[in-house]
Amino acid sequence: MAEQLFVLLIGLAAVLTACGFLLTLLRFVKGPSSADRVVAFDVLTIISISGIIFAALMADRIIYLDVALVYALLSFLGVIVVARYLERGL
Amino acid sequence: MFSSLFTRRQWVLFSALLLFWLILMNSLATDVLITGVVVALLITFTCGNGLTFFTEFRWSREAVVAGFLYYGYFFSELVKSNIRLAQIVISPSLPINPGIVKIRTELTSQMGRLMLANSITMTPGTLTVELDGEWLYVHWVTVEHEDIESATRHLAAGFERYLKVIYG
Amino acid sequence: MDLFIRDNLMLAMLLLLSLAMLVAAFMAIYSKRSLPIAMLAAGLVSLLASVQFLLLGAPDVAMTEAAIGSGLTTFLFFFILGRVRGGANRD
Amino acid sequence: MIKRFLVLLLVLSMGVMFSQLLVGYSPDRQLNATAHYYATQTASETGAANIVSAIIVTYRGLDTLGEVTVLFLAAAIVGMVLSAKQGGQSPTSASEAERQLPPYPPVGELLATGTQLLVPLILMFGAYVIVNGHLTPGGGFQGGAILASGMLLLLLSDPLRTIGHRLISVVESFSGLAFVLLGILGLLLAGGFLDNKILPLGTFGSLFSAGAIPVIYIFIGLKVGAEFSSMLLNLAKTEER
Amino acid sequence: MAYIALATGFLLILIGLYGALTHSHILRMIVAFTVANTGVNLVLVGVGYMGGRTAPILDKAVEVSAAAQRIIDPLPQALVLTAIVIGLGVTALMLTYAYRLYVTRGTLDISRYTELKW
Amino acid sequence: MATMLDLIGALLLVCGTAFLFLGGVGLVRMPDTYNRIQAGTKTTTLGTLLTLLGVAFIHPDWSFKLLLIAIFLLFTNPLSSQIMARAIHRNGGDQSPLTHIDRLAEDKGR
Repeated sequence: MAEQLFVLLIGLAAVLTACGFLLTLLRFVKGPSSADRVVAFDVLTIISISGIIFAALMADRIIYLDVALVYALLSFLGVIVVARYLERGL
Repeated sequence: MFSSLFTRRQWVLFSALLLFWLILMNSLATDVLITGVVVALLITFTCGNGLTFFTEFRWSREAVVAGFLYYGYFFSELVKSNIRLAQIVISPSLPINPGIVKIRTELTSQMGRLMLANSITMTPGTLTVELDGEWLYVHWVTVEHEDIESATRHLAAGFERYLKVIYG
Repeated sequence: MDLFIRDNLMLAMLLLLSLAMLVAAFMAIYSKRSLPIAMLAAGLVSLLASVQFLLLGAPDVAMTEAAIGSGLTTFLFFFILGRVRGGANRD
Repeated sequence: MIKRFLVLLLVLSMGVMFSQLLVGYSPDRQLNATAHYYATQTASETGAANIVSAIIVTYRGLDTLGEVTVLFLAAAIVGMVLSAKQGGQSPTSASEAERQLPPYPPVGELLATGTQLLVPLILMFGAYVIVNGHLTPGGGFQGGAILASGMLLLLLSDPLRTIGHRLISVVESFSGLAFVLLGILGLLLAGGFLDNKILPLGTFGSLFSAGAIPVIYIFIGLKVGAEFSSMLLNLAKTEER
Repeated sequence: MAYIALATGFLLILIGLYGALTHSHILRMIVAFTVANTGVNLVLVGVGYMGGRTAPILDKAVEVSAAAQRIIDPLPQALVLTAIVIGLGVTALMLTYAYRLYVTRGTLDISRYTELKW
Repeated sequence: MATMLDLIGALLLVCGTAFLFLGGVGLVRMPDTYNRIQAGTKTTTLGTLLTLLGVAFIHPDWSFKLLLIAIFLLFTNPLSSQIMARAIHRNGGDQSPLTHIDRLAEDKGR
């Protein structure tokens, strides 16, 4: 019983993440200005961190978390690069 | 005794890096410690003006207490305002009233100012756009106060109260 | 966790990522869009590919792709674009 | 347009080829002989927990040397091409327009403080990734890229800063030399080029283990990081030509 | 799962190839090349994948004795790892040449490079 | 077998991913870029933090690495949002017609 509830909750979480991912992707495709796309890019990387955590949870290996660390520490660089480009500082 | 080798700031950087290393490795074995000390020394030499969370920390009892209180306040604000933003997003009429307001800060330390800007940004509904001298320009989804004084009181005072004690 | 459910979850994640990657790749190629958007979309392809590598059981490759694809490649592209922008199509 | 049609034809034929490959592909159930050897023997032979690292550093070490050479050549050519004097050409309209570029907009206090805060952490994390190459995912290449990312952040926060270009080239040549020397040392003292048994294997799974793999990886990481950094710096210097 | 990865990789290669061959702007060609590069890497990793197995790193979750039954073929991963790093070097080189061309010719559109036409 | 801790962790996961979903909704619904940054990046930050907390409940021995990821997120994420917002403002990005006050533009004389 508890086991089934657990699996159900995990599945619900995965579905919610997927919906958020798809909505953000919609904004990335549609976004009228390039700034909107950069914001969507940022959100996609953050959601990807959750995806990596899910992958680690499913594979049951702690070593996958190192990749999430790289994401958390470095993914903002891309956004800063584009921001500096937009304000003509590159 | 070693104070001639490094300045106090660099010692703090060194200890913070070592702490970070130990948490990362999640172990206290001898080889881990040796490697951590060597690497942290190298990095302290190469970027000596590095800043850490503890660099401008005032090591008094009030500061430590205020640090904990600050985090408690920060997370409660985070959750509360996230829920408020979620309500705004879900409601069909989208009741927003955006604008950029100007608030004043009295903090002078680098870390304190960064933390203030980050805290204001992390509490949804507000977003620091520019930090210029003593003025912060904040984008606010639902503008409630337009003049500087009351906006400062409403947005920054809660965080600033603690940060002034912690960092000055 | 149940092996069957686990495999299906991973499969669904992989499919979603593939879809997003293909969309981003089309955006990177489609020439009516402006150049910065194409570059951003190429960066998105490599970022999502990194998650996919992880799902395919290659954390080393995923880490390389994440470290290189997120910052360095984007920087190179936008840097050259910023230099080039100065001349011909300066707006 | 005839060109576009030809390209479409080429892409379509390649697509047919790929689909044939895809239909004919059946995933293996068992590891093939080489992979089986790596899976069973790596732990006892090299002492490395990360088999990919063991392959890169020892089993296929010569390939890695070649790769580092390719990277070095790429960095050197980037530097050469960018620094070449453009004598003989008439100044084009583009370069004239570039002279009138406005100065950089101010970086702002937030990014400057954030850089001071994050660069030591990024460098430390890069060191962690390099040093743990034989235990967890990571190693010299990833760590080098992370170190270069730290450099990139410095560059972004202060575009006109002159970061120790000399130091970087010294680190680059020194680590390249040390890498080759370690390889030759393996040839002399142990089984072959880049053999890791010149140092004791240690207990499996601890930080000081797997013989020379961490040492070699440290040099690879420094070299890759220095090469990427010199590429970035060479590119960034083109502003004040 | 391997099929999805392979199909995605092949499609990325085709998209990238098409873009690189049809565009006349050099930076767009380089972008398309990067996409194709990612596709190749994805195909290589996908070929190495085996269902129900895990990453080739031995720790508490995968004991040494059970390694042959539990891990994925590590060789393609090692290849792809180096290929990605080389890819960045190649991209940097191409971009440098593009910049150089822009400085000397004043344009990045290859249809305006008239010296080689006849 | 799933214990009580596992169930609490899974519940936290659902809460966190619900915030991720709301972030996506906000990103799509908000009228201009500033509001999209507001809705997008920060709701998702709380969502990711809750997800990390949930995983820490399921696997208590992972908690140190998860803590580090959370700390990095808390520092890097607002930084990128702020710099992005400033870049949009300097670039003269479009503002929703609902925006009725802009002190920064007044002070910069634009």
